Amino acid sequence: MALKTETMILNMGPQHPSTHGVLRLELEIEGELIVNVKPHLGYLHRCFEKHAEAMQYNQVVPYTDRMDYLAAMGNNFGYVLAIEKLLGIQVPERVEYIRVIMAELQRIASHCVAIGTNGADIGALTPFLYLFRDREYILSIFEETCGARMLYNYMWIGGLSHDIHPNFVRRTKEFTSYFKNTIVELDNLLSYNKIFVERTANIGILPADTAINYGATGPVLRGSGVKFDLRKDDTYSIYNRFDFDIPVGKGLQGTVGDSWDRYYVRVREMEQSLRIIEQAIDQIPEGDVQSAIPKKIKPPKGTVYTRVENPRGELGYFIISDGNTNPFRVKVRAPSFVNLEILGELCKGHLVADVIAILGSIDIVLGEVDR
Amino acid sequence: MKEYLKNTWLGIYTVLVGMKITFKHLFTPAVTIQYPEVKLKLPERERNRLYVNIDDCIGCDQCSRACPVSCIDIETVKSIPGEDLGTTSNGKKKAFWVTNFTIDFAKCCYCQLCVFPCPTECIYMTDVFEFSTYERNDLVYQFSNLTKEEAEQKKINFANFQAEKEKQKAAAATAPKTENPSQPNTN
Amino acid sequence: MNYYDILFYLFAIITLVSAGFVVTTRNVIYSAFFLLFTFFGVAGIYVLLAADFIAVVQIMVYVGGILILLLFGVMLTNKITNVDIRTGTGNLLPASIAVGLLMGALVSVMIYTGWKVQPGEVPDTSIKQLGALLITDYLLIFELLGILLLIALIGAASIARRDKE
Amino acid sequence: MYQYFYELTGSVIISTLITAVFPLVNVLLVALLGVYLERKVSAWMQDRVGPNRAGPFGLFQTVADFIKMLQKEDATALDIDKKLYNIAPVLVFAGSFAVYAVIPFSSKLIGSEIEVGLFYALAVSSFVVAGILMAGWSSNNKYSLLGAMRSAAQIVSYEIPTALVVLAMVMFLGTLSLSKISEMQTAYFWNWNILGGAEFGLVKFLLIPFMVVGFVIIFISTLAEVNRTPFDIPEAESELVAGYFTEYCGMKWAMFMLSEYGNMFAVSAIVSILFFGGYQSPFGYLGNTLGIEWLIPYEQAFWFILKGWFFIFVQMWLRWTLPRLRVDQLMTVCWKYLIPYAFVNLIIIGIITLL
Repeated sequence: MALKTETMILNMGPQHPSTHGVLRLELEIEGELIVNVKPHLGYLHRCFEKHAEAMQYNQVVPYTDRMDYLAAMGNNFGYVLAIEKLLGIQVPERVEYIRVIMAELQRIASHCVAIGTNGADIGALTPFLYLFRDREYILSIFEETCGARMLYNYMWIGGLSHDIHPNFVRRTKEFTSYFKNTIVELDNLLSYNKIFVERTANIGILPADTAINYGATGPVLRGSGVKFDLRKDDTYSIYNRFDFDIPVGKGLQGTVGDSWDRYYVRVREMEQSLRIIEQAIDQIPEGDVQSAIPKKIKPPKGTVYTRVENPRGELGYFIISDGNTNPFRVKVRAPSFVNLEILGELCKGHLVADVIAILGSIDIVLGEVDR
Repeated sequence: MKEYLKNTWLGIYTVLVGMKITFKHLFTPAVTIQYPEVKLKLPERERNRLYVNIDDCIGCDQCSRACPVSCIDIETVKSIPGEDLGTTSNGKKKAFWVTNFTIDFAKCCYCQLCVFPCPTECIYMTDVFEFSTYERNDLVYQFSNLTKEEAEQKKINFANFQAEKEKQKAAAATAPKTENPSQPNTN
Repeated sequence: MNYYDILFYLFAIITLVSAGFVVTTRNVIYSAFFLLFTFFGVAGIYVLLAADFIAVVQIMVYVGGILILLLFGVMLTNKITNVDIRTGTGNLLPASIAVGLLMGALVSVMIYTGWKVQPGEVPDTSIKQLGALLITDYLLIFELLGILLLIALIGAASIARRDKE
Repeated sequence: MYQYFYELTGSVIISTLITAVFPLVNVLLVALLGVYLERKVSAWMQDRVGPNRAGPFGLFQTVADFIKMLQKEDATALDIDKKLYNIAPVLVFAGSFAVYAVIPFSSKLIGSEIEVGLFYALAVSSFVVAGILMAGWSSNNKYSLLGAMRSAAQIVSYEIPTALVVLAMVMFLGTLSLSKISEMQTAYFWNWNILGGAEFGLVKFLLIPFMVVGFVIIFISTLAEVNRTPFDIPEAESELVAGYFTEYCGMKWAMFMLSEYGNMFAVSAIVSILFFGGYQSPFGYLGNTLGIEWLIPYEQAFWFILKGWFFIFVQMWLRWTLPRLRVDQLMTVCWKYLIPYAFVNLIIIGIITLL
């Protein structure tokens, strides 16, 4: 006796509390079991790449802020590195140090949101608010330094828009010592909570080879146990001067590469970022942060590809210059976009509620997916 | 069976640990800032609404060109000899009437790129962030201190001056060929 | 006519009218929900008969259990997005004849049986007697019913667990 | 309650009115204060301030919300089933309100002293299930339907551990009447059932751990029955938007909220009656010491409401601490953990009671 069952199409989004923006997921479900997931993109498309062609090189920087708006410093960083490579500029030491500290602070802030929303999607709203409270601290450091809380336009080609604020070192040190308590609290409140573990462990298992084949990067790849971090493996700026570890998923609560591992890698990465900041903050040399900024940015003909380790993974800029003041083409390899492709693979055979947990653990930012 | 009891224990224990943490927070003071009553002291580098000190503006249009979203709109008219525009605070001589200087804050992305090229430091970002309006057009701020009539007058003056010059040129050269009269300078 | 009568007729009307709708309405979901009111009316009548325990059991088992399962079944087996869940009422004539005959038989039994009426105190509560009877006089039936339900439970579970080909 | 007020006022009409209106007022107050407290508790736990604009400490926030909701346009979707859609909130509220008929607020303030009170309280909650299914189905929305299905499955399943613990308690106490259960745990807090009941002896001390287990089980399963976190999956905001009441707005939506908070108090009341002495004061009565007889019922009502609110607070505390379970894990917790434990507990309590 074969029972005939029909699948049902459930539209999740674009207006849904936990699709992290205007993502539309077309879920094909059988009861509550997922048969297929189709993400529909483009609701937030703002033509970044096309816009960039009409901009002068330095005018593109504020646009890069708006891609991954939770990690704007990292976006700036990748772009300015690309243009500096094209121009052949060596930036002063001070700038390098400040850039690394900023990028790591931004990584913590971004992971705060990622972890918080992952928890909030699963129902734990309180850790989400604790993390936002602490993210606010980082944002106010940024605000004091460059005047903006979210869209910084801080790293310029060849330098920085402002030197660090006199309070910067003190406040950053305060933050690093304070934030360690938050991580302990977060671990007790959320990471090891039995319900949270049950909801995320063994859910959305991403084997290492699948992750590599899909081109996943960042915590998604490292959650699968692949020790790959551009800061170490294709080192840029001055990351090779610091001593830090790359946390990878070990399957402590379930299988390697499950949602919990992806979540936990982020928590441990925050600790490593704190380590980098603590090492860098005392070594900032004196100097002028704007001395290397070129008067007119007119790179020679050529192409360049640089990649940086953004909180969400490998952020790559491919830029073609035709010798003009405007870039001929800017192509962005957005980590969220690439990581989102895996969603369909991960969700198959899980329940509707798991889609949320998996999506939260992939941690996408729609501004970057759609650009 | 061992797994079963362990799960039960972990379930109860971790819940109690979490409850302890939230209970502790029940008595920690709130971090909220009661916004309209309490306002944070904003840092001096705060990037909010732009302000243009029009007395110092020389109408060089650099800010408008630096703007990635083209929200600054400047129209200038060359002064005619005999008009005294005064000098800017850092001693530059002004040569243009700024007949129109509008910034559309609905477009502005607060990137501060316009501030750096300014030779007289007359455009800068302030810490004013409360300027919401009911009309989108109210967000277009006019910074020029000339009234519409004055601006028109300046344009007419310049056109007259130009025409005069043309005439003189034509008379002086007595050549049949005339050059294109240059338009009032907008760039 | 006292309060008791008014309440009795109220519950009787609720029961009968909703039972009528259960049979006649063409929308299966409506039938199921009308069944809710039928059960409720019956429970009310039980209360009026001083059988409070039975009344509560009526609500618990029929409303809380059977009706919910019924609704589950109806909602899950039909196209859930489509409101049109309708049944035809075929065989109207044979059904009414059969029901009429049955009703006639029941009514005649009711009228012609010599009921033994024993006047006496209405018991304060029926739980104690019920409990005592269930594990003394009717123990065998009670146990058999328990086994029957267990078999049904195991059967349902094994059908539900059967792997798909 | 009727009797008490009849003796007090001597008027049939007034005492009938009070008897009828008192639980309703209580439900409304519970909902109003409950929503306020929920916001405040969540705010405090999250280092926020919470509502503080309307009235002193924001006390009138929920009143303001209520007025706002009254004024709201009744926007409904096009393809809903109008009749069922309109009945559903009423049915849900009726189900949760009906429990209040048997809850003894004090030795005098009790709607109906029926013998099967405990059983009745469990039974009428099935109307809530029917109402929820009705709401979910008639909304003609997939999210609502999934929410309704989950909710119904959840409430029906969690009735079993509840019933098992209640059964153990009934075996121990020998009555189903809520007021009698309360009466049995009189005088001081060591007579409460959680501490082994009123009779002193070896049995009392043997019972204590099992009573605690029973209390934990019934507390968890009543949490699930009223759809509170970590069991709030029917209305799981991040998955199903708002579950079965996604399509509702204005006062109809408020009815669901009202019944949720009404239910919270009702289950808190039942838990406190079963294990924490119901309306009994933990340290004797001021009325007895001072010799003021009429004060005692009011003192009892005070203690009862205090206990009810304490458990509501614990429910909120849990809500703002824990993530929510998944649908199948919810069933796992119920069938694989709570029911076996409840069964073992039932048998052990039975054996100890026989001693």
